[in-house]
Amino acid sequence: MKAIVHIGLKPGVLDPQGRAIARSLNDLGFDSVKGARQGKVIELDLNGEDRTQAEADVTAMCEKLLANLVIESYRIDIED
Amino acid sequence: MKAIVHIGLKPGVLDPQGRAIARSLNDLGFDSVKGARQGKVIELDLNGEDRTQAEADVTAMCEKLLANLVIESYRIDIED
Amino acid sequence: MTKTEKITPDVVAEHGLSESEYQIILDRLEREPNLNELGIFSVMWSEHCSYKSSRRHLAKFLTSGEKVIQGPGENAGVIDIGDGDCIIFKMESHNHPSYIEPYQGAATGVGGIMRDVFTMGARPIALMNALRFGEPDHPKTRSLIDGVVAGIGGYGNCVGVPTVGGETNFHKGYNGNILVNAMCVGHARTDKVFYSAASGVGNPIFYVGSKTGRDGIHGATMASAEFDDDSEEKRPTVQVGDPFTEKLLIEACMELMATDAIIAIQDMGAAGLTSSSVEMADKGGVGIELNLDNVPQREENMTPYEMMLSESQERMLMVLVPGKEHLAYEVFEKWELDVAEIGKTTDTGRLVLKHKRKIVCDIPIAPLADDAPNYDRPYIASEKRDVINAADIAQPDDFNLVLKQLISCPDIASKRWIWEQYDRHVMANTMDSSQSGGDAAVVRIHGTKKAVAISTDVTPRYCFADPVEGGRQCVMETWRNLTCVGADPIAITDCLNFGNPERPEIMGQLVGCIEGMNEACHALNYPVVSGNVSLYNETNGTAIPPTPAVGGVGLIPDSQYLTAISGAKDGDTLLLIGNMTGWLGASLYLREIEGREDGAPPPVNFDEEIRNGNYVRKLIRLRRINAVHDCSDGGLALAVAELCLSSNTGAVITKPHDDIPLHAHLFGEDQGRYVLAVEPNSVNPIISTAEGLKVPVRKIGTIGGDNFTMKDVFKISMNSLRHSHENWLPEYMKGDAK
Amino acid sequence: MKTAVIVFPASNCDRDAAMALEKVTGRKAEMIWHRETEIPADIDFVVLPGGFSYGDYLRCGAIASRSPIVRDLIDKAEKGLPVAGFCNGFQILAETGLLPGALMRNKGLKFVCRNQKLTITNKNTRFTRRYKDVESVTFPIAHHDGNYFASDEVIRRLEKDGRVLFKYDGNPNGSKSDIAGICNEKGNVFGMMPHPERAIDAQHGGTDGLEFFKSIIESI
Ligand SMILES: Nc1ncnc2c1ncn2[C@@H]1O[C@H](COP(=O)(O)OP(=O)(O)O)[C@@H](O)[C@H]1O
Ligand SMILES: [Mg+2]
Repeated sequence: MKAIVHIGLKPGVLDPQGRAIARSLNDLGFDSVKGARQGKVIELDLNGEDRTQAEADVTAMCEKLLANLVIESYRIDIED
Repeated sequence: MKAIVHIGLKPGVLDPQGRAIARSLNDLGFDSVKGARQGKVIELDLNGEDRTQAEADVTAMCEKLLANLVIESYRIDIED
Repeated sequence: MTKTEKITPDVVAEHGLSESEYQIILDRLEREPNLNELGIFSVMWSEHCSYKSSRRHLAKFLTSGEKVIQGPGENAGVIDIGDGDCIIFKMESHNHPSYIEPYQGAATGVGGIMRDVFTMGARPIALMNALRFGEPDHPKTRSLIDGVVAGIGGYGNCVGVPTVGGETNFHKGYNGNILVNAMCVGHARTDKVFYSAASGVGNPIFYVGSKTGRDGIHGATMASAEFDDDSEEKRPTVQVGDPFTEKLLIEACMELMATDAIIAIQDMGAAGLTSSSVEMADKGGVGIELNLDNVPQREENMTPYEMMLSESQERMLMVLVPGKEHLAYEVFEKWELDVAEIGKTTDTGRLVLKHKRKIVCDIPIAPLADDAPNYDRPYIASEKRDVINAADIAQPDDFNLVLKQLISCPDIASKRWIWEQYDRHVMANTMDSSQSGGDAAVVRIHGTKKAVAISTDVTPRYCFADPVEGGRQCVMETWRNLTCVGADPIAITDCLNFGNPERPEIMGQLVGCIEGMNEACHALNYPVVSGNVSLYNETNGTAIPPTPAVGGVGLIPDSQYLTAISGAKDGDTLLLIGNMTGWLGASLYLREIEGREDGAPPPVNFDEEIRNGNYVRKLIRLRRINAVHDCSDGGLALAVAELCLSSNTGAVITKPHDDIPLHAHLFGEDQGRYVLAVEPNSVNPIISTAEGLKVPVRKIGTIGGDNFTMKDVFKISMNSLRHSHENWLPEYMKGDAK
Repeated sequence: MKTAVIVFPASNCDRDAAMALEKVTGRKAEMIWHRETEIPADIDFVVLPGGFSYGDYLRCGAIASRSPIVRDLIDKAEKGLPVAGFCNGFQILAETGLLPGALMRNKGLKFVCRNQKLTITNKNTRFTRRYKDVESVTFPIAHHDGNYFASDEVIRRLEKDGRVLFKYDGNPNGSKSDIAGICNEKGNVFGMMPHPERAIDAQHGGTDGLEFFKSIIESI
């Protein structure tokens, strides 16, 4: 099984990387860009077949390691 | 409109970050994790309504700035 | 690719081998090579590994001396600094990879040069970088700077070795071929230096570090191939560095080296497993048999060809003492690195590779290394240029403006934007670094009062104008820069960056520079102990300016005697040591102000240089000098301006009474000169002793105030000079991204 | 007086920290490998050194903060063991939750290495009390992710309780309220991005950091 974890900054946390990306895109002439945010995706290869179990495990991984809850929030997708 | 750009390392490119994450998850007792890869997502807020145009623009942004094509590949999703 | 693939002339050409080279392979093997064997010959005989165009000329270098423990031929050079301590150092290029992928190219360049140093048992203690970019207006320049600097910092900072200095030039000659030369300096105990010669028969060969992937396959041949507009397609050969693994590898190797388990050790650099195994076997006069199934692999279904040619980073090869294998397993497993026994030394003199129970390569080692092609390429010397008479160059109307233009021109402007991205303090032994803007970086040997001084220099303007004179000058300048911090210069490493050696005029530049450098080495008793050659730095037929970067290393026996550029105090007298003719040919002034790059470069007079330099060093050791800086780019005026900027003060210099035109007096680039700031009561003794030593000294002014002034000629506030000096690079880098 | 430095894979200021501790205590610091599970009971002060633990992968300090030794460190710190983290060590302490907030990418997005002037904002702590007559110090900084973030609420509380010990004079990285170093509620756990351990020697980085180490050592 595969789990895709999306991790992004919480609203209200300043995102200097996102801002720099938007500015560079504007500088390059992409005027349609109003804003940008950068997040990360962690793709996990998992043993086992049990979706519910996987979901519970990956949630625990996020809480324990993958996300820093002071500044980040996460979302999990499980794929077969 | 919104564009979501997923950027990941090309297959075969060393991903030390993914390896470190997988190992740390194993150390924390998550034995089901066989491997991990880390990529990034850039979320762009775009002016305009034209999907085709947006797709073309974002492709150009990826080629010019967002992705490092030497080692990364990308995928674009456009949302309304 | 399978080994049954037919070796057609196209396949041979794709491997960068000429027809005659292929013929030699056929003769030596007395049969057709298979593809694995061809691949191995091709990387071993590439310019990068075999030095086939430069070998016979490099052989002329002075390479030995009282302090030399190991000269060229090993992974790095080793010099003795007394008390059982030695310094191990080398410089290397990563030009082509950095142009294609600036971040990873520069990062892996730093990683590679560090491995050359710690492979010999030295803990890396300092990094330097010599960079050449195209003109600022070129569309690629900005993003190349951004990526290269981030890559150097990203790697060095993470590994925890301070990047303490370097140089950065810009010229249109590098538009399509930037130069990224990295130098690493390490410290070892003399009785714990490790070499790469395998020995014995039946000894186990160990692979340690990262797994092997398909990175950089054919990197070594790429680094020796000229660029054209299709180079973008060669992209997948770029390697990715992992400084985290490098750091673990250093610690693990140091730990294993503290035992007596290692017979020989060699990093896997260009041409990876191939060159490391062949070199170890060749040096030790033994054969090697490897079982490729045991090579730690990152990807599935890797072929022998791919494994042998991969340039995956952060890997080492070792020959161990039989019976001590467990030590290697313990140490490398502790550091969570891969470790595997992949073969044995043999008495056959052959390189034998097994894969899936088949022999996939069986070739004699001698022709791969020793008998590699060694060309005597035709060359023509560069035409001598006329000496420019300074009086023929119009005097500027506004000296204030000239000063501002020079202090802010790309080559002179502060490189703070660059070096603030480098951790210069980690390891807590940095005593002087880029931060002071001084001549050489100074790093203390941990736990001792000794310190080493390091400087990288070359003035490509001079080398282009006259390769021999430029060659003398670049070696001389490092010697002078080391002298400026009170060090005894000991030895150099070099990185010879040139165009296509198959063109006689380029070959002439290479031969000329080597000749000039070698003269300097002999005159100064300053041998070459390691180095690297990077040829084919051309794009669409245009070569870079000849750029033999030199890295000099010297010893400060007692770090209390350190003197730097930054110590000038208000009221100090400014002295100039050295002769003055007002040499404007090939000067920075001529290029930046007159837009001319002609004229013969300033000549180097070794006898004068030695007298002047030795005197300066003696004064430093007697603590007679508060600050010192040599006169290089931009001449006397820029030397004083830089010294004032660094010392946070101003100066008044006096108008000369001689017949040298004023602008030549101020900006001429006569060699062998130093500006000193000394206490007023030291002036007379300094001058009278100098007379006896035939060292020219004159008073040129006084330190102090908020301005840089020459009465009736210029007066410029230090604030405004500082602003011009500091602002160019950050403002430039703020421009459009990528 | 026994001190210890915890060594993670790719810690790279561990030796610097040990030198500083030895200089001030006259006794060699114990080096504790990250795989150990327990800090010896007789250790009086622990330093988490700078560096790039685990390559700074995922987030700076994140993986180190979950290592076996740090689990024990958290326990002991909660019971009052004095702990200081510099640079990567601060990032690790923030990741454990022993100190509030998080350290994000520098505002300028670049690694920044310079000599940084700091204002001492509370001299009434175990880590700063010897700076009696000193208003500011200069410590080297060298980091990529030193941009201190916490919610406005947390920042207000830190300021009110005097838990901000050092502030940047000229903010190099975008940290909220110019915060350079903070301590926990009990005042036994301290973290800062600058490197006091690189400022204990006149030949290298100056000596402004000595009083920092003397303060905490004296308090034990
Ligand atoms: N790429 C770089 N990395 C680190 N330091 C640099 C770099 N480029 C220039 N510097 C620093 O800037 C200062 C001025 O350099 P340079 O003009 O080449 O000095 P000099 O002419 O005395 O050899 C030196 O202290 C040097 O170390
Ligand atoms: Mg100089």
